Amino acid sequence: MKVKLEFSGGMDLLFGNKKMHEVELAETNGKRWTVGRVIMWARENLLTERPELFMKGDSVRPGILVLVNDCDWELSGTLDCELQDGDTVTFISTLHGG
Amino acid sequence: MKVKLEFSGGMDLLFGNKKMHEVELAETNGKRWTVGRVIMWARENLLTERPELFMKGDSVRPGILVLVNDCDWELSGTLDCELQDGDTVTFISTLHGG
Amino acid sequence: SFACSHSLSKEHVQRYSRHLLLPSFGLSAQERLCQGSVLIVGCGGLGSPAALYLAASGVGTLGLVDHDVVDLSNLHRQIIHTEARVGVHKATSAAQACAALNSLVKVNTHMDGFNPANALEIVRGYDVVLDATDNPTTRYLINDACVVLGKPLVSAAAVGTDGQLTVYNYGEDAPCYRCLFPESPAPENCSRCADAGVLGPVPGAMGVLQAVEVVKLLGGVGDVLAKKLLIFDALAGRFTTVRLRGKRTECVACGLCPSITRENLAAYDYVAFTGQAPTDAAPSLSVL
Amino acid sequence: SFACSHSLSKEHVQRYSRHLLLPSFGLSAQERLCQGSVLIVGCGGLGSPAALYLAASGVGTLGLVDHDVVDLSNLHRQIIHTEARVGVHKATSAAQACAALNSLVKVNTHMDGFNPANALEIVRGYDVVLDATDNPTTRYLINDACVVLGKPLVSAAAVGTDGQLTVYNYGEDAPCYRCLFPESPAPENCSRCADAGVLGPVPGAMGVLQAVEVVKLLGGVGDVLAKKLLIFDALAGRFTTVRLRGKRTECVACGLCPSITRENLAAYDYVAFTGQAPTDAAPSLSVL
Ligand SMILES: [Zn+2]
Ligand SMILES: [Zn+2]
Repeated sequence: MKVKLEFSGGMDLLFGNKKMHEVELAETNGKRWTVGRVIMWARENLLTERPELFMKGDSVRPGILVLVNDCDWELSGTLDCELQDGDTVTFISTLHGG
Repeated sequence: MKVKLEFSGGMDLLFGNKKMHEVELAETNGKRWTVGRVIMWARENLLTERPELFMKGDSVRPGILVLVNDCDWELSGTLDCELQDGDTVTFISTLHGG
Repeated sequence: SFACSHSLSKEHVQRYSRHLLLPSFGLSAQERLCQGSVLIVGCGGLGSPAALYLAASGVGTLGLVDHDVVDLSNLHRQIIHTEARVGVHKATSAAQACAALNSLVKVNTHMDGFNPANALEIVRGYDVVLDATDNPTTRYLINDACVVLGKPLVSAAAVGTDGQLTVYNYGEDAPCYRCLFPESPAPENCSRCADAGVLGPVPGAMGVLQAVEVVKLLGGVGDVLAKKLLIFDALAGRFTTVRLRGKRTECVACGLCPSITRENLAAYDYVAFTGQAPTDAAPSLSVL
Repeated sequence: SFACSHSLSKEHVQRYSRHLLLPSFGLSAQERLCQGSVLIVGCGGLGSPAALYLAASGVGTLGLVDHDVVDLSNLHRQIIHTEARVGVHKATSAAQACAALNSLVKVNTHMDGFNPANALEIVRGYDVVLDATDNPTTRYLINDACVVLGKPLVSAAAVGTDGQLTVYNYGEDAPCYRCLFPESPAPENCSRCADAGVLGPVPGAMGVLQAVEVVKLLGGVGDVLAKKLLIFDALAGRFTTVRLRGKRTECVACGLCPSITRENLAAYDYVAFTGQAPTDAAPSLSVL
């Protein structure tokens, strides 16, 4: 399954300075790819800097917005949201400066 | 066949003050729907004001940009571009003010 | 072609003629704008263009909040100030610029910054609030004050080459800041202009867009950017709009059983909640 | 952490510290910006924020072109001017504001407007040109001057509640204004701010975004908005980016056999070509 992982608002600094990652996720004994699993996978496979700024427990740190196909993940089940081939998951660091 | 016709940059003033029109185009003896045919169809069926500001000859007036699925129609054959179900054709009036 | 009875003077009509000519705005929206009031919290990178464009557009009353003075390192993006006003209080400096541009607008300065003790008293006097601050501590406070007093909050932020904008607490179902971020980000998750830098015109773009939203809100025209987040990536030259959740029923500010109220807001410890002082302190420049 | 040998003074370093801290910009981009020059044609709705943000950001030289004086009806959107400067030449008024904001920037005023006789002489002295004018006649002239002299052209426009922005004549394949519009629109197809009205912060947003593109272009960072058109619909609160054609080989300005050249541009009759005088005249206000 192919999905796009996008990092915005400075999150890209933790992921090799790259905003868009197109990744292939292998089927593993019929287990579905949820957003929760993808977060773990991204930490293992894409994260290059300061992992403590990305995750807290089994989710993302407070202040990071997660979007599935440009919609807030609260609208689709947060960690349990099941991904389809071609979906985009976006991680946005909320900005506070002005 | 369903297509979306979008009018922007003030063009909507000629089309009932409506920016987005979702229209159903009937199949007529196997004749394909080109952008050229859609322009004629929009003039007959959607235009409400000052037709002289929309067309010149069998095309749009100079200063109007035409897009097919957010790409300049020059990239897809202008008047002869054949439309598919679900396509969007956008007419943008170029602005000059500042 | 305008009705004979309206509240605009001859000078208003001449000054705002380009708004009056606009079919989608016109006389009645301009009258509403001229009767409306906006509070701008922060006279920095976002507040500079927002204050200038709202003064120019003709809002009735403009409130300007800050606690700091103009510094030379502000001037690469805070275009409402000038070299001659370095060292002057930012609210005073911004008020001078607004008055020079449009003397028809009433400008109030709030010189003590925005804190739990003065928040409700200040916000009460305005129709709309614009968050142009630089730290999460003040952002939570502004949010809560707007929620308990029922004011829409036009919020933007910019760091580096990125910008974000949304309108909180507007209409029936739109979320507040706490609905989106019930738990405060840790200090190390908050990159700030003073540490991370910011490209000057990026807060500029976001601040002007905040003014656009306020003009629509007060004028009663167009679709307000509530339940949506507008994201600007200046390096890519790209804007994206994403769909946000609605109100959270369990939100402590705007939910069904809120624990933050008009009565107890002044006693809430925002610094303890975020773990951060309400400032965006300058870095040491010795390394430069 | 910066190299010891760079061209910035201590005052530059302090003033631009937030740019120097930015990993994607930093010292070398700021040095290029400080050595670069920009010509802004038109000190109105687009030129006001563009000039302020480019002066603030620290471009080396800023050229300001206009031919008109400040009018009260300009002040709802032309935020670089003030009530006290109504009646003053717009280039002079804008230059005063830029100098007050950043005295490190060299500001040139070009007081006679932009016409076929002076176009090449003016454009020759700058690295980038920003089209902030209000009529198609001057827009074709600016385009042709940029093409024959090989200058990138950051072009924006705003009318009503709509805005547009693109960069012409940049890189190998990007089109020029004539590639997109080989035939001039008829006068009745050109709605103008003076007739149609314009919402004040809309040209504001487009002008700040022009400044963003110039900073990227001169600084050598990010993706420049060439071969793309950015469209702003302020009422909907929405930005769209669309893909434009490349250069037209038969373009009379930038094509394979151009008929417009450095030698003959001054003699080209732009008014005959567009059928319009190069002005955006004010409407009669008697109806108001
Ligand atoms: Zn809430
Ligand atoms: Zn060309």
